[in-house]
Amino acid sequence: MRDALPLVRALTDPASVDHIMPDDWTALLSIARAERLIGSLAVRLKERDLPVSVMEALEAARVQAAFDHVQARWEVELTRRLLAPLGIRPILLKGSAFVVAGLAAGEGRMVGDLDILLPADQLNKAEAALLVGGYEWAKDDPYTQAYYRRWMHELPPLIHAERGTMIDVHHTILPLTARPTPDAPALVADAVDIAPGLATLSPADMIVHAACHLIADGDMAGGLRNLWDIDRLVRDFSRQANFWPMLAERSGVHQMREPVARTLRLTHQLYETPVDHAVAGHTRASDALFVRRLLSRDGWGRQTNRATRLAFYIRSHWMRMPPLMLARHLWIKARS
Amino acid sequence: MAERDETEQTEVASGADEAGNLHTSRRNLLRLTALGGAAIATVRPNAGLAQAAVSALKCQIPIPDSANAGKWVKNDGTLVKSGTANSYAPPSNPLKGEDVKNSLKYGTTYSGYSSQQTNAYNNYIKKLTVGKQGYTCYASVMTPR
Amino acid sequence: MYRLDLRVGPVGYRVGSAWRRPIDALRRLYAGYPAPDEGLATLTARIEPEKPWRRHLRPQVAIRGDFELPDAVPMTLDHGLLAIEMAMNLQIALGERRHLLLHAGAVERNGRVIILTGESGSGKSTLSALLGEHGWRLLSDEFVLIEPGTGLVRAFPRAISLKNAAIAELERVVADRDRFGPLLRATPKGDLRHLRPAPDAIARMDERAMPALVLFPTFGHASQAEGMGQAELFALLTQGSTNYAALGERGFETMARLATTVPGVRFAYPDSAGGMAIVEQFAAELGI
Amino acid sequence: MAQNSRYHAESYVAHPVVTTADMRLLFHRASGETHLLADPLPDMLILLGEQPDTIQGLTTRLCARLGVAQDEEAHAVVGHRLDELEAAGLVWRD
Repeated sequence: MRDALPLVRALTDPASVDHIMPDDWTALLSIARAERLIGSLAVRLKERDLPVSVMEALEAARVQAAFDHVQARWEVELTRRLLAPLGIRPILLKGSAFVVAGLAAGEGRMVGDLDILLPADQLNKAEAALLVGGYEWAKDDPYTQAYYRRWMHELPPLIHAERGTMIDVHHTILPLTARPTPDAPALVADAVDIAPGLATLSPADMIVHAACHLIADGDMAGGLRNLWDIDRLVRDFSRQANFWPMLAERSGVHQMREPVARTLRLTHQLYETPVDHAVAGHTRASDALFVRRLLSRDGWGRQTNRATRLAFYIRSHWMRMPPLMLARHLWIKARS
Repeated sequence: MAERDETEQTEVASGADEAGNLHTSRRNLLRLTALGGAAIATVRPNAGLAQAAVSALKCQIPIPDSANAGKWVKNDGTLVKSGTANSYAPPSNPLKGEDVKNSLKYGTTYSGYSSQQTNAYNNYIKKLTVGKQGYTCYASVMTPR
Repeated sequence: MYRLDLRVGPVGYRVGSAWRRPIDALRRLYAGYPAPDEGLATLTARIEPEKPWRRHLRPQVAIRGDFELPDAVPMTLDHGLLAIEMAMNLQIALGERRHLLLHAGAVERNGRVIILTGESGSGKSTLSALLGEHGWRLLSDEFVLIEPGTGLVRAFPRAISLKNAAIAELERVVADRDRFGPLLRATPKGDLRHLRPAPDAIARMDERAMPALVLFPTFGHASQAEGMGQAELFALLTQGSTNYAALGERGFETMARLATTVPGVRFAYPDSAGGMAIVEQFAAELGI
Repeated sequence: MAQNSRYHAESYVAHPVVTTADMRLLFHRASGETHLLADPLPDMLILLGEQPDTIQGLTTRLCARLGVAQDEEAHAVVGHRLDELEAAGLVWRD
């Protein structure tokens, strides 16, 4: 197995696994685990007739996903209990949002840390409540604290002393140093209530954020999982009236037109997601580089294409901060 | 599963005297003295256990090695007969690899020991060579990752 | 990559190594073990150079696989067999979700199981290994698997890792020299030698059995054995499990059933012979 | 432990519970955590599960249920035990 394409095929078209050789199953399971998509694969293959040992491996993934979801919901509930008395309504982001809102993108998905978005003027109140509520700074050295508060789109990460769980409190969805500047007040204004004291971004903003997280804010590590989120979200939301015009408009409002277009082309190419080509735009030569980066996994579950990955790593830093600051940041990190 | 009646209630006594001391035991539940012990314990996932299953990942360095058990450590790390002037008794348990790395890198002292003892122990560790007990742990925690 | 597929209890492994020697040593150590069912391994353990240039230049062996620990300490190539074995342990310690997993040893006789729990270093592995050479079938020296639906114990007869003094003890009682792996000196765990479980333990690895007793052995002068309450046994067993919480309600039901139907007993033992004698005493009382 | 705020708890039968000689083993589905409860905590959870209450109200109902006289000491103990239940996530205040 040369790359992660068989995993993409199995997710997109479950019937494609019906005549897989035993050895390819072993590789497929390793790749799915490495890409943190084993839970989603277990959901997609639930009805297929599979070898017993594969069924058992996927059942184990379902047990893990169920546990992850209980943890995610409980973290959200405990955060709600801390912030609700202050009149703060956290807007859930990424995995926690998909799970608590019951979206297809949440099914079988592993959920890591809790990410929430708050209006900028509520940040200090929330920070105080979290610190009183048993959270501590993951890194409390002066450089990190000052760096996050000055340049980043979120508070420094907080870890609960007893539970060991982490929460990231965002006030916008891209570092302040990045060139595009998403409209944070618009994100908050359009947020949708999903339960008393809890909200998520609007459907269009959710996709803009997912595209932003995948293309504009990282080195594409875990990209196949983020792209799968987008496939599930687009298939869910595109059934709503005027979804595509709304997505086009919000991409403009948040200066995210290009990343959203790129993401739609990639998910269409890999997961065959039905997309509006006016919004997705024409295929670019550079799309193939993104696809190569996304599929950089061999049959042993190891990362491959070192040069491509290095290029995306440098690109991710360069996007987040201007070159001079990048040099200073790397110099300080190297010495600490 | 052990039987479980629907609405559990602290058992109601049947016999007379039994009712007597059961009443006092229930009375005690609401005495301030009862607050000496917590009435709830929560099972926390034992994160460290996966580590213990492959405990070598958290290695440790015995000082001195078992062949020199009982010997004390001088400032420069050499081993001497126990009780020798200006030498120190060895640590009671092996030092954890992580603690050694922090002490050598950031100069932290080993908890429960003075900075002179810490210095003597570190000089002993730096003299370890391949094949000596603790060398592999020392080498692995010091290799930059 | 050099490769070996094999099955240990319910786990079908694919084991990979960037170097030939460790895989050859593993093949010798696990001689006689079955291949994964239907030739289909579902769990991958592997060892690789920490950095590409560290393959031949003072090789640093990294412990990798489907499940990994971020700060795993790299090892030297002469400890390659230990590194591979630890990579295999890590996959079940971090990945097992079908069975409730206890970090404990277990032996079986007449269809009934005695579980020996305790922190590493409490002698549970050595005691389990010795019992496995004295009339008991060794189920595992390190990982006890409990089936949620039935409460039965499944065997995971991995190669036993004997440390320091335990090496000589087992060398005295095990006649078949082929069952021993190479002596590995000055590993992070001290001197270490692997021992393949007895042929009977491998042949009957799929035979499940009912738990009858949970023992908490510790080194020390032989004192009066001490029973424990069900709640305390439950709490100690959850602390001794790597996946109790992850199994959710099924984990709770399985553990509560074990803790309320099987007695738990603490006892101290001065030496292996003393330890085995005490276990035989308990077995006699339970009619095993 | 605010005197006038009302404490809430899920209905007690919603939790799988196993009774042992000395404690009750309670699996809390919402958190996935397992708690070992000594008396009178199960009784307090049963009462709050039936109806949310203040510390004062709960103390009155608990003393009646246990058949013991209500006094200031009982009130203080109930308040303290509620703190323990709240820290464990089994009760919360509105």
